[in-house]
Amino acid sequence: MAQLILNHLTKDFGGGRPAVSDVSLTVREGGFLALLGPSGCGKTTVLRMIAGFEQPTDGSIDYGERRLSDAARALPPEKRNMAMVFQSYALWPHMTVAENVGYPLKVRGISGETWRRKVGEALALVKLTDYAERRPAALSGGQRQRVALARCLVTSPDVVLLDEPLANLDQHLRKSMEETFRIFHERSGATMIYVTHDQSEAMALATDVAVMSEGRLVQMAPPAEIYARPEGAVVGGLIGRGSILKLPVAEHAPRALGWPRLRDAIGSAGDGLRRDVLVRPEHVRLDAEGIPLEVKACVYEGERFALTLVLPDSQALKAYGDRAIPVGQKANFSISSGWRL
Amino acid sequence: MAQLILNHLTKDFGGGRPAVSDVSLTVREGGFLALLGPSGCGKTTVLRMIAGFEQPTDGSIDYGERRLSDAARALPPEKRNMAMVFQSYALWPHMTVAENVGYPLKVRGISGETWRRKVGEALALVKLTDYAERRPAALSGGQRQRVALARCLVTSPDVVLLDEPLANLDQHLRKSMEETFRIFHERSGATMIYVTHDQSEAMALATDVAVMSEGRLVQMAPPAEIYARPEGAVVGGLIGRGSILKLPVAEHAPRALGWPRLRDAIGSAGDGLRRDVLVRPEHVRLDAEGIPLEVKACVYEGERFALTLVLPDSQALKAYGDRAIPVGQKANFSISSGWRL
Amino acid sequence: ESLVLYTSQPNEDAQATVDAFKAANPGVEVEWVREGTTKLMAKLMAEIEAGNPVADVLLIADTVTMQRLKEAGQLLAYKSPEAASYDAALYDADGAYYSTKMITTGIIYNTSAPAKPAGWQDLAKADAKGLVTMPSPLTSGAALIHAQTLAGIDGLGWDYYKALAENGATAAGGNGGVLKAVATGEKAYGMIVDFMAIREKAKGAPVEFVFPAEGVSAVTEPVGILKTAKNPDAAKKFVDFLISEEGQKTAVKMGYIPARNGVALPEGYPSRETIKVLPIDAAAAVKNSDADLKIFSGIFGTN
Amino acid sequence: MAVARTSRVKPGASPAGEPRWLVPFVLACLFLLCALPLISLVKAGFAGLVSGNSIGVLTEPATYAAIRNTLLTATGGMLISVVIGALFAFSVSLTDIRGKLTLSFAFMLPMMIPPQVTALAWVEMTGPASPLLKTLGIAPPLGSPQPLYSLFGISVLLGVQHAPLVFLALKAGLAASPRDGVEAARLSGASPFRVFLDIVAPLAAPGLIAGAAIAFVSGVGNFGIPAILGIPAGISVLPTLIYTRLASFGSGTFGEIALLSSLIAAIAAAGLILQQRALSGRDYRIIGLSGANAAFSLGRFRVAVELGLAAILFLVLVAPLAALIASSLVPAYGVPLNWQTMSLRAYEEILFRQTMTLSAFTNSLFLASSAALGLLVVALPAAYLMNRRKGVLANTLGILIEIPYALPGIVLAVAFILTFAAPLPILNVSLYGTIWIILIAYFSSFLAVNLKPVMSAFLQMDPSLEEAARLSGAGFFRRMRDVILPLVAPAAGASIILVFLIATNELTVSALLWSAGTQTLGVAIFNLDDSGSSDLASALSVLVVVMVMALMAALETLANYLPEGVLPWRN
Ligand SMILES: Nc1ncnc2c1ncn2[C@@H]1O[C@H](COP(=O)(O)OP(=O)(O)OP(=O)(O)O)[C@@H](O)[C@H]1O
Ligand SMILES: Nc1ncnc2c1ncn2[C@@H]1O[C@H](COP(=O)(O)OP(=O)(O)OP(=O)(O)O)[C@@H](O)[C@H]1O
Ligand SMILES: [Mg+2]
Ligand SMILES: [Mg+2]
Repeated sequence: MAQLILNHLTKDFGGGRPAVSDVSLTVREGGFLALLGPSGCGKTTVLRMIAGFEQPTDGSIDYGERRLSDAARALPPEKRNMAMVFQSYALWPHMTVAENVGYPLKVRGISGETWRRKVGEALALVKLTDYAERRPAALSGGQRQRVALARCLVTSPDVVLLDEPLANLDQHLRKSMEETFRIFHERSGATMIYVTHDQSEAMALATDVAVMSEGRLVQMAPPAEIYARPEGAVVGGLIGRGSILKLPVAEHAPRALGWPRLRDAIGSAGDGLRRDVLVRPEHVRLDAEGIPLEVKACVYEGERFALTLVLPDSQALKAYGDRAIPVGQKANFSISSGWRL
Repeated sequence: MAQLILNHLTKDFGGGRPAVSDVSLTVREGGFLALLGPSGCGKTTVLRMIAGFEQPTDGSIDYGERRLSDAARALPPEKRNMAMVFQSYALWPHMTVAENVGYPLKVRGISGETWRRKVGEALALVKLTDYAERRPAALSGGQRQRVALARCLVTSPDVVLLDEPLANLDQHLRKSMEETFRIFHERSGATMIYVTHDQSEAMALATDVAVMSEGRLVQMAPPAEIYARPEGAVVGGLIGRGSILKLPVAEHAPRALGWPRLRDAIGSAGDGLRRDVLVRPEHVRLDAEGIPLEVKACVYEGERFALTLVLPDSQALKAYGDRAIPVGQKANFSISSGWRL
Repeated sequence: ESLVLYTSQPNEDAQATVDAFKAANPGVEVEWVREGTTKLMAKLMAEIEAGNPVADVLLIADTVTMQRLKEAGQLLAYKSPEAASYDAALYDADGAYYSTKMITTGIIYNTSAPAKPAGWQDLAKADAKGLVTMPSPLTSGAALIHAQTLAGIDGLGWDYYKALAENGATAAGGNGGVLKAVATGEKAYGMIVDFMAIREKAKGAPVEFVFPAEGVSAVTEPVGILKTAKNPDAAKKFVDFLISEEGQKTAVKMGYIPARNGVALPEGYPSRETIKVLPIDAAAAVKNSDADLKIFSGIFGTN
Repeated sequence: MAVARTSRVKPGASPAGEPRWLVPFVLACLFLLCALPLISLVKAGFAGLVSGNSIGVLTEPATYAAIRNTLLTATGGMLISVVIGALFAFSVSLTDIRGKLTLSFAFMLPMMIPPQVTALAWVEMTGPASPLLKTLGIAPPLGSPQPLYSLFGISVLLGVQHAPLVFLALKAGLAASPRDGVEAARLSGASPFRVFLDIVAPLAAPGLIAGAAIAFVSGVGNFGIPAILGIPAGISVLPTLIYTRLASFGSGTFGEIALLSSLIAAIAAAGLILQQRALSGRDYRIIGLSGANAAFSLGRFRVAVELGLAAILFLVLVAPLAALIASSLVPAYGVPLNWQTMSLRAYEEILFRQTMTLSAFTNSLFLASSAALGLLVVALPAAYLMNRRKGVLANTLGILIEIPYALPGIVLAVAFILTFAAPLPILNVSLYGTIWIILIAYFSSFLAVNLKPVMSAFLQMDPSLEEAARLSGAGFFRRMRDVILPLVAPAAGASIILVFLIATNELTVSALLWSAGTQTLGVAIFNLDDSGSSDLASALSVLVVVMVMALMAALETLANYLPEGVLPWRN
């Protein structure tokens, strides 16, 4: 086990803006990094460079003392002892489910009883024991994804790369797979890099969260920190479901803003420089003492209602409610905290 | 516009259990049906039968007065005026993004300026205007999915079939796509059938939710009803993140259970027949008046902490907390409501 | 002892020749390769170019090619004791090659043809318009000699070929092609080597063969030894055998006109005296062959 | 190492996935098989140029006529091959016609019937002696001009002869057409025909273009058909022109054939550059899973299509085969077939008297199967490499591979004699005169045939399938065997069958390279026919067709034990 170091990593496919540019980060020994970012920001490309399928146009990748890739040379993927779940699954159509899953073992010379046992375990993990003899073409989308998952976890890789491994699974399977990852991570000590769009997944599993945007690394920090103290509008907008308000806040004001300051800022006229302030919906509360805001939309989400409120200067603010509030009605809300980006 | 009627629909691929069995449901005129269910339960197969790619082995599909499919005959897909987002995207690798999106228009004989305008609009909707001339192979996963989406919405189909259309998109894009669906649905009045694993999505958009399990239809109801009054353990377990507790409740007790009844049931010894009771985590509150429960796990989720509590008889109960509670510590909780399944 | 023979004889004949030779000379192994003269020469020339010719003995259709090889210095001079029984015209004075048989070119016609030709000129007549075919000199060595022979005869000459061309005659690939065309009725008349037509008629094909009144051209299927032969002794034995009385009788058995004086003709041929063989000068023929080919091409198109 | 550098500069290139020896290995093979003989030819040609005045051949009008005719017939033949081959491939792999297995099986056989037989059968069928036309009373008079003796006739025959090449190249590619892509198009409202035009055909384009290219190149280099149909009509093409130059062997001959051969090479190369243009800039990779076949239902057209296919099969297979059988049963040309004239004498002679029959069968079987299987060892790595390292080098290699196939067999054979007649250096043994030189020449000649289908299969493969195998730790050989080979198996199967069929009947290359004991079937048949034993030649041809059918039938019975998709006549 060792650190995985990306050093000024850049990849240019040759059309306009580079897909990845100048990404430097270090995944601690046995760390669990969640990689977040909007669609097309370069996450898959970073994973593919770590796996060795793409050669960086600049920068380098090291694993501990060992140089994995730079613009001149690259260790071939088969020598890296990594495993990956592909966004497109990449199952082999000519092999059965069991053969797909067992292939990395077979390559490592494991066969017979051990092979059967390990494949059986991996399939049990993803709840596909009954499907061992099927071909991928006769599986549902989620089943294919689980086969890819089982194939990834069947060996003991040093680094595990997961590209949206749970996108096609329902919530419950997802939770149980998360649990699987957690256990696998603890047991194997492998470095894991996890690309996902589901933040609660990322927050729950990761030791660190890295956020990318347009090919660049914007922030990297432990989950709680990145949620509580995001840097800049990109991260603030991406992590959680907050609203970014443009409010006149003084420059020397603290970054964490309480209700008095926020109330003043919202109430004040349009004078002074306006700054981005992030307000999380869970911090917006129905409060008799608050200011009256109009409800513009109210959407049922099962557990609760997602409200869209309108500030006096017509900026939108998201909030949650336990019950439906008719659209157009006003109610008093307060904001317990905000974060200056 | 007309009703879409599935009548005892069955599909058997010939290996063991049928993929879909005896599904009967009616989607109201211009309705928006969300189809939920665990991986491999037959959702995609139902969509494929509606689109006309698979012929039912039994039962029939009608659209208004018109018979679309039964075991003997089937109207070919190109005559159905439907559109679909495939779970696997099904983009054509030899066409550019614009050509992919514009193909349904081209087939309908639309070309020239109108074609360009409509394709441009569809691409703007999914925020891919800059990628019009790329080929699918040079797109990221999420971008591919958005192309599939744009292609689906570019014409005015009678029925729109969406198979996990947002699985690879980040939260924000997802929200904006949901908005797109809502607008499209309102404007076109098309019947929409939406397969998803994301319940909040389903709840927010659908006029009806249907839950499938192992090829069968388990319940169909409007979102609020299915969330509040699920039938049976499958639906209860699938919709929302509730815990299903086995509690000794009297048969004649109301289905909605309040805190006093629940406290008694939790407190009582193991006598009497135990029944499934669904408890939603948002109904579990830190409450000085409550009963002390040990915290078994506490996972950060950004917005809040997901807690796993242990009942005295060691059943697990999920709850949310605003702050972390150290694992192993006890705290007083009350349950504001439960639902007998 | 062993011997490598390159020959353009038909398969069955080549086999029979080799068998007869082996019977007469036990202990000599013969490997033989059979190809059309053109291919055989291409092979041989490439071998020579690469510096490793394989053949010892060459038994090919026409003297002209032999003469060309002789002039290129590729042939071994060998004076065979059997030469005494031959016309001087039938072997090279230096002993570079010896004729082994006479293959004449005459006229073949389909039995359902409108007329029965008796001479070359009949093929240029109106009732044969579009019905005549002949082998192309570009494909067949015998055909080149034939053309050169007729071209050198007063009253025929290249004008005769021009008349044929105007009459719609075609020049098909080899003798085999002519036989097919006439036997299947695609054409009514053709120029062809004697033995092929006579043999085919014997098998029942609806064809007749005529020795034209003006005379026939002849190739003599000469045999020669390559200078680079690895087994000159066996090669000499082979040459001696072919032109010996016994060897000539073998040729007769196969249906050829023997070259040696005093050997009887095979079944189906008129008596030797009635066949008028038109003369040809081999050395001149070699010198003029390129020019003649061009003339022929000029008359019959580019092929 | 120039290779590695070009690939690194190219954006989007992935780190080299192949072992270090692969590039040298492929380059060495290609040098030995493709470049070396050509170099020998050019060397000899140069000497010829210096000594004779062969340069004059370039200014002769005959040469220009031949170039024009070559282009016309090769293009015409290609078009006809593409139409017929594509019709069969599409009907058999994508529609619900009946008897697919039989149709595909039968459609491969025309390649086995020597072109001269097909030509002759057609000439007979339409000529004055046609039993059919005679019965109908509409037989043309004796000596009527044959419509097949024309550029058109040559094109038609070339087209028929090479249609199976297009069929096989295309069918392998169609096997990979993605089901969901077709479905998405139908749901877009496209009729099956529209789907075919817009989705299936473009995705099958690599196969189709490969098939067209191979048909074009085959047409450029074909000697047999223009020799039979062109010479009587005074139409010459480059291969027949070369042949006639060989006939008048002189000091300048090597110079002339080298010059004419380079004209052929240039035409073939031009065709191939066109092909590369057509393929470049397109991406045919199937994303994600594919493989399920799309079936179009023909409805009421089904019977019409079935009848059409049967009619084509009758023309290209049944009629020539019947003619072949008929002429093997009568003693000579022109003898009508009836109970009196019919005899099995020819078969008796071939089977029990001619000693060369057995050795010709063994030789040809050995040569054809070794070439078919052995070539994969070269073709697979070469296709792999050329697909990974797209660019100028790959394109150049592609053309180099194609040239030996385009050259007339006789030129290639001469080139091989020039190269190998002298004993090999160091080893001091001579390959010349052994069967091995024929085998190497076959390798050289048929590499292009073998490579084409495999290349187009690689073009369609989703690269992540190989990537997943690499990440599993599979080295080059391992993933070749476990992942890549099974995925290209249908194409590889088509390649093997193609080469086998062509090599079994091969004539002109072996004609110059054989020697005692190494006679091949093609040579045996040709020599029998050439020396007037048409009955024996026909009998032997019939036996060859029967043998091949028996072999294919044997494979068919083993189908369940073979990897899926390798038998090209199966779906
Ligand atoms: N072609 C096929 N042949 C045999 N079985 C199939 C085939 N396609 C699907 N199945 C099986 O039918 C069942 C239902 O598949 P379907 O694709 O409808 O599931 P799904 O509900 O869409 O699941 P997911 O959410 O994972 O996509 C699965 O168990 C699957 O394995
Ligand atoms: N082969 C390629 N050629 C050119 N551009 C490419 C190629 N592959 C990806 N790109 C572009 O590079 C950018 C980054 O792509 P990447 O696949 O890394 O995104 P991603 O972050 O994984 O997105 P998603 O969440 O949608 O999967 C995208 O804009 C994409 O269009
Ligand atoms: Mg991605
Ligand atoms: Mg599905």
